[in-house]
Amino acid sequence: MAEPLLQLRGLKKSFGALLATDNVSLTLRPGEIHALIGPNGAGKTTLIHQIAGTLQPDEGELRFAGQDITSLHMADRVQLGLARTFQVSSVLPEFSALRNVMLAVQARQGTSFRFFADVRRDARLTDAAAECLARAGLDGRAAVPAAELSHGERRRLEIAIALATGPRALLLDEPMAGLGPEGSKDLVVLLNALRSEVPMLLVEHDMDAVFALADRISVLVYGRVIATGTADEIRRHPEVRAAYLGDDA
Amino acid sequence: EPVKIGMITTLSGGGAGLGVDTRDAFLLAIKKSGNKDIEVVVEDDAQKPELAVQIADKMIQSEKVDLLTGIIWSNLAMAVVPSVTAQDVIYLSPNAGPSPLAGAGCNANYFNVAYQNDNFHEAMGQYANGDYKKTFILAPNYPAGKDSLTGFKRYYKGELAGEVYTQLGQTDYAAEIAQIRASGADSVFFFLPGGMGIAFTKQYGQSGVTIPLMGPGFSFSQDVLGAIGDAAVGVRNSASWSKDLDNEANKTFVADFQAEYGRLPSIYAAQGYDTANLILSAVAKASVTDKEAFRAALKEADFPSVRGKFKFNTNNHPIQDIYVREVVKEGDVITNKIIATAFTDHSDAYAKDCKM
Amino acid sequence: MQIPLLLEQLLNGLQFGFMLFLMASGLTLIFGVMGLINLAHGSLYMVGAFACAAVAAATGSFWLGLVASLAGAAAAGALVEVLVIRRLYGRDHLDQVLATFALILIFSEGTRWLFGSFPLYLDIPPLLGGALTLPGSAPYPIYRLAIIGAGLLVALGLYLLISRTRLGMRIRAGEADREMIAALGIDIRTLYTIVFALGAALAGMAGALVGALQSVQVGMGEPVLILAFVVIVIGGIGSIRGALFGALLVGVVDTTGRLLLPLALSSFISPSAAASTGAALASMLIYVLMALILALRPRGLFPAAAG
Amino acid sequence: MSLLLQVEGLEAFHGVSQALFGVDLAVGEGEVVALMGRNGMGKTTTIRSVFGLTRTRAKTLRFAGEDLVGVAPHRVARMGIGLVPEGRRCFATLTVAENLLAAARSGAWTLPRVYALFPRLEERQKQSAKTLSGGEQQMLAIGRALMTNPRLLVLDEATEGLAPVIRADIWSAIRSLKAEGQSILLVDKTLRELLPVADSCVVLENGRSAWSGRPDDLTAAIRDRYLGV
Amino acid sequence: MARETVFNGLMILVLAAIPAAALLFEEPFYLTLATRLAILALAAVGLNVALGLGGLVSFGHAAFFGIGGYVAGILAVHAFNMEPLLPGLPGTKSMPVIWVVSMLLAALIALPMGAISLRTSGVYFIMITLAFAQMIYYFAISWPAYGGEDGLSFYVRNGFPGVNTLQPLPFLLVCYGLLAAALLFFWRLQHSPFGAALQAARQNDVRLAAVGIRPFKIRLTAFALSAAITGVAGALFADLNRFVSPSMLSWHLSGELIVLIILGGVGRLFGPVAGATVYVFLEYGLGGITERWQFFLGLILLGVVLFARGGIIGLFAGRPRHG
Ligand SMILES: Nc1ncnc2c1ncn2[C@@H]1O[C@H](COP(=O)(O)OP(=O)(O)OP(=O)(O)O)[C@@H](O)[C@H]1O
Ligand SMILES: Nc1ncnc2c1ncn2[C@@H]1O[C@H](COP(=O)(O)OP(=O)(O)OP(=O)(O)O)[C@@H](O)[C@H]1O
Ligand SMILES: [Mg+2]
Ligand SMILES: [Mg+2]
Repeated sequence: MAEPLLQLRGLKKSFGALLATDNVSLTLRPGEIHALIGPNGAGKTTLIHQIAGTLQPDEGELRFAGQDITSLHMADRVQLGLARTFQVSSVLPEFSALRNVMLAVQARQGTSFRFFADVRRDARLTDAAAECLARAGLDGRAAVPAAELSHGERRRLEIAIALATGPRALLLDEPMAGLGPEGSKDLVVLLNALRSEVPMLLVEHDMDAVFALADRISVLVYGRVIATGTADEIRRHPEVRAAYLGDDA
Repeated sequence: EPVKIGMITTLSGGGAGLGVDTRDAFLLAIKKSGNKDIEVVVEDDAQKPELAVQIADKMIQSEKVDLLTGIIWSNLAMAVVPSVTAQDVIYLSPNAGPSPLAGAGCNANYFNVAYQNDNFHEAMGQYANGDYKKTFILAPNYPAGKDSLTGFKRYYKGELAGEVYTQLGQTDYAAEIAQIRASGADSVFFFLPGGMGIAFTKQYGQSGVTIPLMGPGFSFSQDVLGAIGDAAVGVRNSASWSKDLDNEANKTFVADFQAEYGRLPSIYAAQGYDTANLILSAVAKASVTDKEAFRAALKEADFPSVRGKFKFNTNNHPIQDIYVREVVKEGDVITNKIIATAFTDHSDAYAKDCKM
Repeated sequence: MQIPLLLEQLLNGLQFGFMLFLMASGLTLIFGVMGLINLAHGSLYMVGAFACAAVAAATGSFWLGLVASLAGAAAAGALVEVLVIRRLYGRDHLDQVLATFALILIFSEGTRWLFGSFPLYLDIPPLLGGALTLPGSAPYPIYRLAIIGAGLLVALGLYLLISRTRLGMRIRAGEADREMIAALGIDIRTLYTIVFALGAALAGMAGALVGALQSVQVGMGEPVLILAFVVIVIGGIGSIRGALFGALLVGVVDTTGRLLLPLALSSFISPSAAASTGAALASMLIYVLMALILALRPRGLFPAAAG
Repeated sequence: MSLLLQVEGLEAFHGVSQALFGVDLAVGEGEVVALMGRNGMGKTTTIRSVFGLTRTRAKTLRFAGEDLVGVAPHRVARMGIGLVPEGRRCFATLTVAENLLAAARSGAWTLPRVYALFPRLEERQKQSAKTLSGGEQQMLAIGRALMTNPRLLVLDEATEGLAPVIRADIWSAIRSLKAEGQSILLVDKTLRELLPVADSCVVLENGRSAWSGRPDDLTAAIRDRYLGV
Repeated sequence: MARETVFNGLMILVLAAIPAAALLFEEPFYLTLATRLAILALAAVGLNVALGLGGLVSFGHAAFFGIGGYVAGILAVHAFNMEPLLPGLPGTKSMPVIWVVSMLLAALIALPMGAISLRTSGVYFIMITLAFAQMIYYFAISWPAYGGEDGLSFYVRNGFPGVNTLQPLPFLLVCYGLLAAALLFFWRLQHSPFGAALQAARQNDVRLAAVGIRPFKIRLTAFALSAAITGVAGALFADLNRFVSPSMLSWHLSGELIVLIILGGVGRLFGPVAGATVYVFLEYGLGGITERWQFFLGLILLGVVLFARGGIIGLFAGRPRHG
């Protein structure tokens, strides 16, 4: 078995009396899509925040590509190749879709302290950004300010930006939400194609997508991982059915 | 030929009352003189030094004024006067008298018709020697405040019960009043111009502390007495002028001012009025285009001052009497009455540094 | 320094704090809760003081003046909201800065136009004149105790209004998402006019109450503006409790600083130099305090959502 | 069946750019209507237009017989339209309970009833909305709209981000609301769940009504053409 | 051509026309006015880097303006009196030296001030920057060595190699030169990678961090750059008036700089220039007409906010496009 790219060991996080992450250990191996499901408020986003560095865990350790990243700044984790999308689209409203993506390319290229170059004339920036937009199905909307995109289009932009950071691993927080039936279908195809280059930790409530994509699924309930297994194992898991899936699957 | 006078003064914001009095009295004097050859342009400096500098430049360069006057505040005067006099334009101060301009920084083109900043405080210090042994002194923490206490101490021989610098613009004095009460002082000398003085005096009155107050005339000038009310009555203060000064010029002035504007004149009005009359006297003797002659004519100070006698020292600052006044109630009106003369023919401490 | 004097000064500090809270109360509502940057707060404070002084002079009654200050400031506030502020909610905060800066100029000059350039007379009502003798034997002016009472009342009233009533919920909801609260059926426009007028009335009342201790003159609102912002920000925007606490903290720190710094320095340097250096440090003190608090707690002392 | 919401020839503008070019839509009393279309086709804009939140022009825009053009949003809501907006838009600084109460109007839906529907909200009632999980916020937005006791409930992607069990609960709640005679206008991406409850569908394409009819008539060809599935 | 470009061209023409008019109509004061305008615009261009691009509403930029002013004043006074500033460190009357020192000093003070202030955001940032500026202000007022509240006069304007700065026109051209340099810098910055990151930090700093750029570093750099530009403007302002005083450090001035930017158009290249032009001419024009000029100034400013979205440039050229 391949060495895990991302490894969580005994992560804990509480908000006051609420234990939102309760001793979570998880791995993400090269080439896999590892889905994380669980009821609303189970702590999935909180976990993503800790991996990405938006939140600091109270206890536990995070390793990425062989390095301890537990206390690294969010931006530095991205620089190492750990990118994420947000559950609620987080874009730059005044910038066009293209410039939103260009910023991520620029960050990857490490040119952010250049004061005199002109980003608009830098083909290395614009071309790479346009390509990412196209992959997320937004090529027709490159010039539209993000504030004027529809909800679903903004969700796509979110994905395009994450791709543009040149990730070695992706943390996806409900990427299918808001996409519509067609969009979800396209995204499944895209993620499937990406899996070999970029392993993914996928938080998603769209079970069709999860079952279509995930190599492994972990189930989080009240901050605790109650089960990890293949799609079939999880589908049959009685606790998971009761707590999460219902009669849906 | 016509003489053009530029007046830069404070006509807006909290300090506007001082500028308004200065301007009104100045214009009154010009009007009463009947001299049609004098044109006055007035502009508001909003009590901002930079704006005052800009207006001075504009008046000199664009309006081509022959003389400048009007500034109330020392810090504005410090900003404007050096550059004005350097451009060989004559400036006459109707109020502010910062010490640098009286000493080493004096200039032939700069005439102070009011006082040197320390004068009133010195007078109060001198007067305090008569009645008091232990005085508590108080002023805001800025140059004029420090000059004030320095001036007071220069003549005061008693002991100090305390020396406190308050914050510029402070409005609540409960803590200082408690300090005064606890200090065992037999008197209080304070210099708090404008709203600060009003607030202090009112609060002092309300506090029940009865240690006698004294201060320079600014805090008890006619423009603020109405706002302080009865709390001011009985306070002794020093000034070079009072409305009850017994001379012809003053009687006419007070009556004319009251008739024209419906209020009693303040010391700023008196100084503005004197400034105008000084200019009128010089215009009668010399042409403004002949700077040398005009300066000489000004220096003679040959005008009927509302202060009675008035002459210039070597540094172009006044030599004058300084009185002690007491705030009294005349019917409904609260005003000042002279009770003593602190100095006769007083000049300032900086004249010796003036190489002119 | 003797202990009784120190205690009295502590009381003075607290009293000053309540005074600051009173001056900041209107801003707490308009800025803290509605989220509107209102630089003209000091102008409304001034309007209240002038209305009180003018009516008190005309009728001889401070209390009628107080009513006038409430009414006058509320009317001015409502007018300003309907004519100006209402058009700016959907805009950048900076537009509010420019608009209310313009309002300061208009109010200041307008007041001078109406009332002339000289400070007005306004004294405390005879009913509240005189002093009480405190246990430590120093007499303390009744009026200042009344200010403490008024500050407490306003704090309590605001707290209840904001955190305990549906009106308060709606105001805060409007601050969070104005469009959404309207889409749920709340007439947020009218509501905001009323709240703005209420904030203005509080500012006006403070102007009258505090104006009786200070000087009623054009420009009296400017230092109030900065102090009020300091108090609210130290406490944590949106929190009434924070504003009260911030005000008391500033009051005590400023008062004791003014007192103790020169004293402390006088053991090193000459009394005169100590007095002025101490005063210089004291005048920076509340800003040092604010910077320190914000550096350690970037969202103020009570970064509460409500209350 | 009388018409509750009646929209004909609706045009809408975002600033200078036009987003809707002619939307026709009708919701009858007690009816559930699904509004469909790909991303960016104008579903949300249509809903916003009904509330007067965008600049609009329309041949007909009526609710219960009353004209809605130029009517202020709060008046539209007061006529009896409850909105669950796209993107939740809970009042971040208010607690859960306050969110529910701030705009509540009396009627069948009360705090206990909403808590019964979403027990999670009761657990979190004192927590401020901004710290809720995504799904919890979604529940809150639905509960908030119900608390206004609307005649017409408008749900814009109201099941987005909800766990399958909860989603099942919501759909069953929608079915029972429908059974009680509640009128509903729905936007949702899961056709599998949407179509069984809908009485009729309207499909938008580039800001125009492109197709409308009963769910049964939504053929594979039409789905492929307008919805991409 | 974009309408904003046309507008900017017009602004340049206006700036050029003022000295021409001054010579033509023999109104030397116009030169002084234009100098004042250019200096205020320069200070506001500095603030515009932080406020316009970075969304950092600094209510403490008067601190940097004043620091620049005091650098010019103190160095000049020491040079005039031939007293060394510190043992072995003489004063100077050379403008370029003064500029460099004031830029460095302003940036140097901006670094710790920014490092602390940037922990906060929004209104808290506004207030903490104000707090720092107020500390410096009160210090200057009560510090007697350089005049305290009375300020510091130096009688002769500082010099620039090969230019007679005592003459209004050459001095104006020096100021124009610096303004042009600052505008050029701002223009390049706006479209540079750094500018993109800075503008991103304003719109959504979490997003910026999530693509791998630390917002703090970007903002702190911008804050220091911004301070340096405003600082050099302060040095020129002191030279214009041949006087510095604490009022250059007061919160009114910080507020005025903000107002200039909003008036002209936040984040726009020529926003500060447009704002300063209108403001200075209103102050000059209205002040000469009526004693109640502030009242009418208020009304006009109010009119601009209510009817011109995005300031004067917004009125003329519509909303900015971030292509
Ligand atoms: N700052 C906070 N303070 C208090 N509670 C919080 C905070 N942030 C999150 N929570 C609580 O922690 C729990 C976990 O939230 P989280 O957002 O991680 O859930 P989730 O699994 O992502 O749910 P969803 O699927 O609905 O998005 C929730 O109950 C939430 O209310
Ligand atoms: N604020 C806005 N300014 C300008 N254009 C906008 C704005 N909001 C939406 N649009 C545009 O209007 C069109 C319709 O958007 P709308 O949000 O109604 O789509 P939608 O059908 O709800 O899509 P989605 O499924 O993604 O939510 C889109 O092209 C979108 O880009
Ligand atoms: Mg989540
Ligand atoms: Mg939508």
